[in-house]
Amino acid sequence: LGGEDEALTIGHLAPMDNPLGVGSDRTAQMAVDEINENGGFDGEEAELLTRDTRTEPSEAQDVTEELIQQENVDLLVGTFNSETTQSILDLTAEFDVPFMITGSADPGLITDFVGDDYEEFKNVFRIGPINSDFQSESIADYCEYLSELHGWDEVAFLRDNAAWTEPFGEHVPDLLAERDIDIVLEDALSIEIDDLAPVLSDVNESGADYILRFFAHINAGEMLGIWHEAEYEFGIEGIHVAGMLPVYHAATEGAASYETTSQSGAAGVSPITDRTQPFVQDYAERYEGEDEPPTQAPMYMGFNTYDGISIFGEVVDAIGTTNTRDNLDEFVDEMLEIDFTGVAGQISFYGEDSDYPHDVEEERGDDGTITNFPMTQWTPEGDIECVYPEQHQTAEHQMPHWMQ
Amino acid sequence: MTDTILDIQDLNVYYGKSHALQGVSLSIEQGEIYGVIGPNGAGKTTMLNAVAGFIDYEGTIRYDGTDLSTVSGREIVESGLIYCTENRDLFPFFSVHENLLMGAQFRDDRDAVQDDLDMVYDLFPRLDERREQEAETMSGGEQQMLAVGRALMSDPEVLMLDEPTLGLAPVIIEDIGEALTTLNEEEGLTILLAEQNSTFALRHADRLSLIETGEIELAGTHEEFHDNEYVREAYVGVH
Amino acid sequence: MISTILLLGTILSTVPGRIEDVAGSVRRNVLLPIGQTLDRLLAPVDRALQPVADGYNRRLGTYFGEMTGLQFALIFGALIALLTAGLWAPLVSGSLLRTLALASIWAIFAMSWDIQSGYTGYISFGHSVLSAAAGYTTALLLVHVNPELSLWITAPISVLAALVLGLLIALPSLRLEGPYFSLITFVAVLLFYRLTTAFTSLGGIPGFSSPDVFTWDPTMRYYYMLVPMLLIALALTFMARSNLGMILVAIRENESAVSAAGINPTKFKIWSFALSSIPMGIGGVLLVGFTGNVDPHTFVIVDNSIEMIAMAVIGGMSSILGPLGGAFLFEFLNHEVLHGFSTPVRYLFLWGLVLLVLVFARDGLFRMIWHRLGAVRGENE
Amino acid sequence: MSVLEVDGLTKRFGGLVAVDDFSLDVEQGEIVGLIGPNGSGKSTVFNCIMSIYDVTEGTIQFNGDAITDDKTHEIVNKGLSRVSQESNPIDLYPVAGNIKLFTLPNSIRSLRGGASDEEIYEYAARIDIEDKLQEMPDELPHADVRRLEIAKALATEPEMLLLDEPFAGMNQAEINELAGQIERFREEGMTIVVVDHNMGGLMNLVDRVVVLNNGEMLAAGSPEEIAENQRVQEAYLAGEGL
Amino acid sequence: MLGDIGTLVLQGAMISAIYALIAIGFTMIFGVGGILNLAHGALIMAGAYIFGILVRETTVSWIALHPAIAFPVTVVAVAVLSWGLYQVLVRWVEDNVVITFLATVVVAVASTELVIYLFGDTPMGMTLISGALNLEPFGINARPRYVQFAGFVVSWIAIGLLWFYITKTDDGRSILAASMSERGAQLTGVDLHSVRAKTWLIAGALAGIAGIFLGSTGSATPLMWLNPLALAFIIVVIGGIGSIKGSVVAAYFIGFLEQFTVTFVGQGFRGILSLVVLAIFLLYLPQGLYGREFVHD
Ligand SMILES: Nc1ncnc2c1ncn2[C@@H]1O[C@H](COP(=O)(O)OP(=O)(O)OP(=O)(O)O)[C@@H](O)[C@H]1O
Ligand SMILES: Nc1ncnc2c1ncn2[C@@H]1O[C@H](COP(=O)(O)OP(=O)(O)OP(=O)(O)O)[C@@H](O)[C@H]1O
Ligand SMILES: [Mg+2]
Ligand SMILES: [Mg+2]
Repeated sequence: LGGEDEALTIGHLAPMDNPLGVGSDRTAQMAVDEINENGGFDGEEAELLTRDTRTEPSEAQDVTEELIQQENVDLLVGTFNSETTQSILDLTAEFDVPFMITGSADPGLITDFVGDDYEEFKNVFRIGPINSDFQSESIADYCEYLSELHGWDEVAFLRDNAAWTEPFGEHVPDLLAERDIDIVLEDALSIEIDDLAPVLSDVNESGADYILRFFAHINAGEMLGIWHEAEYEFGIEGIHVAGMLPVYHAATEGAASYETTSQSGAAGVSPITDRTQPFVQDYAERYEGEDEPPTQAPMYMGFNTYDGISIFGEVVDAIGTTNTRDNLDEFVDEMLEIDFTGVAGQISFYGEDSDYPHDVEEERGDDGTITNFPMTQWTPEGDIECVYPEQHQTAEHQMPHWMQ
Repeated sequence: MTDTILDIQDLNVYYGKSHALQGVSLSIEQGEIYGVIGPNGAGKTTMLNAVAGFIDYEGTIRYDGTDLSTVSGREIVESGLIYCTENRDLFPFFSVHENLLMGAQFRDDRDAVQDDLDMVYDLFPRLDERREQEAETMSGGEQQMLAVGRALMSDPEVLMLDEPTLGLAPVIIEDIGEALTTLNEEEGLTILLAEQNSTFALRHADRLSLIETGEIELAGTHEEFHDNEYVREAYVGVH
Repeated sequence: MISTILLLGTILSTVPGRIEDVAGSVRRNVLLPIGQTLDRLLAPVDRALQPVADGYNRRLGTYFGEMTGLQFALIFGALIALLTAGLWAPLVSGSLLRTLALASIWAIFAMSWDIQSGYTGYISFGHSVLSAAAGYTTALLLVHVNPELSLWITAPISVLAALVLGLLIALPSLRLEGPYFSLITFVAVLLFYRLTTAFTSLGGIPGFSSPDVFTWDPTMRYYYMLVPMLLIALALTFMARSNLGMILVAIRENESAVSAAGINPTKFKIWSFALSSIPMGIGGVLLVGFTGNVDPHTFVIVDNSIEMIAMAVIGGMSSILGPLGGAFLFEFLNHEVLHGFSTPVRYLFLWGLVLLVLVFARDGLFRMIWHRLGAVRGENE
Repeated sequence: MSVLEVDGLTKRFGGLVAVDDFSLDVEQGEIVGLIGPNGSGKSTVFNCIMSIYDVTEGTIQFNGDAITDDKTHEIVNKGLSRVSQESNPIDLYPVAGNIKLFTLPNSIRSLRGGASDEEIYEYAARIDIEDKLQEMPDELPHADVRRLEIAKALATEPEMLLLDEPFAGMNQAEINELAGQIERFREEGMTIVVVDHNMGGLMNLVDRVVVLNNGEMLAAGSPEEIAENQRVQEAYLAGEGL
Repeated sequence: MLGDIGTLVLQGAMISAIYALIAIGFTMIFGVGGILNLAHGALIMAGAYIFGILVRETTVSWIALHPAIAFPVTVVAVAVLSWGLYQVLVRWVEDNVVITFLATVVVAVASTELVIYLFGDTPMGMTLISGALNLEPFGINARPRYVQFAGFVVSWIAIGLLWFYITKTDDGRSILAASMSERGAQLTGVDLHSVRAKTWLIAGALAGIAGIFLGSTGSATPLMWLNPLALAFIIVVIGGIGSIKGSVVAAYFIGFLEQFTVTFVGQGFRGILSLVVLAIFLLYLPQGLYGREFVHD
C-alpha cells in the first residue's frame, strides 16, 4: 500500500477543539508556506495535513494511521498530551516515519521508548518543551528567584494526580530542599475534583506563601475565582496549561490576574531569540482577522511546531531527499548534527548514548541555570509578562494587589 | 317525553380487519338507567370506549346536543359524562383517599366535594376503613368499589359503568344496586350500564338493549326483556 | 418565577399536534407508494430466490430462523461481501479496511449488549466496563506478571475477567427493576473510570501502551477482527432463536408470568448477562489487539457504552443481526462518509441520526428492511 | 390422602391481618369452593400458597412435602398451578406463543424443548380457544383472555389448579360451559380450588365450600349447608345461591 | 478542632445546597414525572452556558446583561428548552421507558459535542455575585463566597416552592397521578399533555437555576453535565424516588459525606465514596430513605 505518490506531505496532529491545537496548526501552515516560497523542502513543495486528535488516544491512532498509510506523510509533528503522544509512538516507529513531539514534556516518552529500544524508536524526536525533569530544575530555580524577590520560602505543592506530574512529584521536593525552601503542604489532587474551596482553606491554614501547582487536567478557574474573591494572602505559581490560553484572562473574567505559568516561547512577549518577535508579529498579522483564538500569538506548542517544521526543512535539504521513511538513518544523523536558532530558543538534540536520546537539549545561562523554560504572569490588565529568567524578563513578578 | 342526553347514531368501530361495532344506534334519556347486555366480545366495552373518546370510530355521538368528536377528553369529563372502566384504572400508589380526590380534581366547589366524599364513604364503609391504604394493595372487589367511588366523585351527569359488579360479593352487589337506584331517583343521575351479569342489569335498568357480535339484537323496556324467552334462556339462565 | 413559567407552558402547549399530522401524511403519501413500487419490482426476484432459501430453511431454518428469498439474499450477500472485503475494500477507500475492522469489534459489543439488554429489557448503561475488564486484565498481566506472556494465556484470562465482573454486577443488581438496574450499571462505569484516574497503578489517563497490536497490516488485521465477530454473531443468533430468546423476551414483557410458567427468571437473567459478558471480553481483547493501548478513553468512558447502545438501536434491538448492521452503519458513517467533517460535527450528525431512528423507526432500520423484504412475498412476521 | 394442606396460615400486611390462622385440606380429586366477602383474604391465601407473598405464620404442604418457602417457579414445577384474578398475557406473542412459554423447561441448556404445535393445540382445545391460537391477546374479549389464562395453567401439566374468579365477566351461558370444562379437568384427575363470587356458577360445581370472612374461616360444608348457613347469608350471600 | 468542625459544617452546607438544587429538578422529572431524563445534566449545562453568554462581555460582545436580569432570563430560557425537548423528542417516545432514556442520554452526549462545536472546550467562567466573607476571625477556616450564600438561599426557596406545588396543589397531584396511570388520568379529566409539559417546564427551570450556580461557583465546561447527572441519580435514589424530602435529605447527606471524605480521607476518594454508598443503597435499600418499594421479590 502507498509509497507510489511522490508529493511531499507533512502530517500535523493536535487537539483542534483547543486553541493550543489551533495555534499549532496555524504556525505549521506558516512554516510550510515560508519554506515552500523559499525554494521548498529540498526543492519540493510540501502539503500540510492537519488531523484532530481530540486528546483521545484512540482518535489519535485513527488519524495517525490514516496519515501514515493513506497520505504517506514523510513527517509527523505535534501531539499535545502524553497519552495521545504515547499511543502513536509504536505506530510511527513501525513505519519509520520521523515524528517530532512538540506538545508533551513527559520524559518517559523519550526514556521508555527511544531510550529503551533505540533502533526501533529512533524516528522520534522532541522539539520542545524541555522534559519535565529539566522543568523541575528550572521551576526550582524560579522558586529561588521568588524567595529572593518577595522572601517567599513556604510552598504549598499541588499537582494533578496524573502521569505527567510524576517527575515533578519526584524531583521538586528535593530540589526545593536544596534551596532552603520548605514545602508546608503537598497533595496530588484527583483530576475529577470539582470543589477547590477546601483545598484553598487548607493552603491558607498551612501558612504557605504561594501555591506551586502543576495543573493540566484540573481546570483551576474555580480556584482562581475564589482566590481573588476571598483575597487569600498567597500567590499562585507553577504550570497551568489552561492558563497559557491567550483568551484565558478573559475566559476567567480577570480571575487569572497574577497567576503565573511556564511556557516555552513565553507567549512571544519576550525576544527569546531574534526570530521570536518577528515570528509573533507575522502570526498576528496573518490571523488577526480570524475569530477563533489564538489570534495574537500561538501557545507554546505553536512555537515548537514551527521550529520542528523549519528544522525538518534544513535537514531534508542537507540529506538531499524528502523520502525520509526510506532514508531514516541519514535523517537521524543529520538531526543530531543540528544546532538551530528557533523561535522558542536555540535547539539541538541529545545523542544516542545520553540519558535522553533525541530529546531537546536544555539551554543554560552563564550561572548554569536553565533559560529555555520561561515563566509568564497575567497582569490585572490582561497582558502577559515574562517574569523569569532574567535574560528574557519583560517585567518583575508582582504579588496580588491585596498583598502589596 | 323526556329529552335525550346521550345519542349514539350508526356507530362503527374497526380493529384492523375485525368490525367490532356494526352500526349501533341508541339514545339514552335524561334520568334513566340504561342497560347494555351481551356475551363477551359483543362490543359493550368498545361502545363505551368510543363514547369516552378512547378509540377512533365512525358515526356520531352527541352528548347534551354537542358532537363529542369535537371536544377534548377533559371537557367531556367536566361536562359530567363520567366513565368507570372494566379494568378500573386506579392510581396504584395513591391512597384510597387520594384516588377519590383525583376523581374531583377539576372541581372547585369544595363543600360539594366534601359531601360527595362522605356519600361515597358511607356507601362503601370498607373504603372508609382503608382511607390510607394504597389502591394497588386493595383486593379485587375493594378496587372495584374504589373505581365506582372515584367516578361518583366527579359529580357525574351521565355515569357509564362497565361491569361494575365484576368480582363483587353478592352483598356488595346488592348495595351498589341500591346505591345506583337512589342516585338515579334522588339526584336524577343518568346511568349507562354495560353488564355480563344480566340478572343485575335486568333488575335495575329501565330500558335495555342486547348486543351480539357488534350489533343490537334487541332493544326494549325492562318488562319486555323480562318476558323475552331468548334472553331468559341465554342470559339469565334458568335454575 | 414558577407562575410565569407555567403561563409560558400553557401558551406553548398549543404548537405540537401538527407534527403528528405531518409525519402521518409523509407516511401515507411518500413512503407507501415507494414501498408498493419496490414490492412490484422485487417480488419476482424473491420468487426466483425462494428455492435456495427453502433449501436453507429446511436444513437450518429451525436453528437460525426461516428466511424468504430476499432475506436470504441479503444475509448471504452481506456475508460474501464481508469475507471478500480484503480484496475490494482497498479499491473503494484506503481507510475502509480499518473502518470495517473497527466496525467488527463494535458489532461484537453491540450484539453482546443486545442479548442481555435488548432481550431482557434490563438496559445496561455499563457494558463498556466488561470490555474494559478484559482490556485492563491483559494490560496488567503484561505489566505486572510478564511482558512476554502470549495471547493464548492473556486472552482467556481476560475474557474470564470480563465474565467474573459481569457476574459481580449481575448477581446483586438484577434484583432491581428496570431504571434502577440501568442506574447501577451506569454507576459501574463511573466508578471504574474514577478508579482508573484515582490510582496511577491502574495507568491513570494515559493507561498502558505495553500490549502489542496483533498486526499493522490492514488486511490481516481486518480478518483477525472479522472472523471472531462472525462466529459470535452465529452463536448469539442461534441462542436468540431458541427457547432462551423466547424466555428472555418474556422476562422483558412480563416477569411474573415467567415464574408462573415454572421458569426461574433470575437464573435466566444472570445467564443472559454471562452470555453477554463473554463476547464483551472477546471484543475487549480484540480492541487491545487493535489499538495496542489500554486507557480509560478507549475502553471505559460512558460514551462507549452509549455508543454500543446507539448501534444496537439503529439496527434494531433484540435481533442480534440488527445491532451487527447498526455497528457497521455507524462506523461507516463515522469514519468514511463524514470523514471530512470535524469531530464534533460528525458526532452531532450521528447522534441526530440515532434520535431520528428512535422517534420514527424505534424498531431499528435493519429490522424494518428485514420485514419489508419479508413482506414482499406478502407474509409478515 | 390430601394433596394440599394449609395449616395455620397467617398473613399480615403491616398492621392489617389479611389471613388469620387459616387451615385447609384438599383431597385428591376434589373441587373445593373458597368464597367470602371482598377483601376476606381469598386471593391472599392463593398468593401465599404460590409464594407470591411469603407467609407470616403457618405451613403449606403439597403432596406431603413442604412448599412454604419454595419459589413460585419451583411450586409450579411440583404440579401446582394458579390462575390469578387479573389476566397478564404477553401481548407480543399470539395465544399459541403464550401457551408455549408455559411448556418450556426451566433449564438454560434445553434450547429446543417445549410443546409441539399439536400439544399446544390440545391444551387450547381443552378450554375451547383452539380456534384463536393465532390471535393477539389484546384483541381477545375479556372472557377469552380468561380462558387463555387457564390454558396457560394447563400447559404446566398441573396436578392441582387454583382458580381465582374464573367466572368473573362471563354471562350465564359461558359460566355453565366453563363449569363443564372444569368438571372435565377433575375427571382427568386434577384437584381444584375455585374462588368466585358467582354463586350460580360455583355452587353446583363444587363438592364442598369453605367460607372466609376477615381472613378467618367462617364456615365450611356442602354447598347446601353453606347456602342455608345464616351467618354466611348475612356476611356474604344476601339471598344468592338459595 | 472546633474550628475544623465549623469549617466542615459550613463547607458541607454550602456544597449540599447546590446538590439539593441539582437533585430536586431531577426528582421533579424522574421521581414525580416518572420519566428518567438523562438529559437533565445537559439542561444544567445549558443553564451555565446561557447565563455565561448573557453576563459576559467577551462571548457575545453586544449582550452583557446585569446578572440580576440575566438570572431570570436564563431560568426561563432553560425552562423553555426543557419544554421543547419534551415536545420535540420525549413526547414521541415516552410510552417506552427504554427508548425514552436512550433518547435522553443521546441528547446529553450530543450536547457535549454541540458545546465543543460552539465554544470549544475552554472553560467559561462567569460571575453572579463577587466577593467573599472571611470567617477566620470566628475560628472557621474558610472564606465562603457570597455566591455560595446566594445558592444556599435560592436552593431552599426553590425546594419550598416545589414541595408546596407537588404536595399541596391539585396540579401537583395530577402530575403524580399521570405518572401512575394514563388511562386513570384521562378518566378523571387530567389533561395529560399540559401536565407533562408543565413537569418538564418546571424541571427545566430548576435545572437552569442549578446551572447558573454551578457556572458561577466553578465554570462551564462541555462535560459538566456528567457529574451533576451522576449526583442527581445518587441523591434521588438514596432519598427515594418521588420524595422531595428524600432528595433534600440525601443531598445534604452526600454533601457532608464528601466534605468528610475530603477532610479526613483525601481528595482522591471524594467521588468514589458516594458512588459506593449509592451502590449499597441500590442493593440493600432500593426504595431509598423515603421512597416506595421498587424491587420485586
Ligand atoms: N384492542 C383491540 N384490538 C383488536 N380487537 C379488539 C380490541 N379490543 C376488543 N377487540 C375485539 O372487539 C370485540 C368486542 O370487544 P369488547 O371488549 O367490546 O367486548 P365486550 O362486550 O366488552 O366483552 P366483555 O363482556 O368480555 O368485556 C371482541 O371480539 C374483541 O376481540
Ligand atoms: N400487598 C398488600 N398490602 C396491603 N394489604 C393487602 C395487600 N394485598 C392484599 N391486602 C389486603 O388484604 C385483604 C385480603 O385481600 P384479598 O385480595 O385476599 O381479598 P379477596 O378475598 O381476594 O377479595 P376479592 O374477592 O375482592 O378479590 C384485603 O383487605 C386487601 O386490602
Ligand atoms: Mg367489556
Ligand atoms: Mg381476590
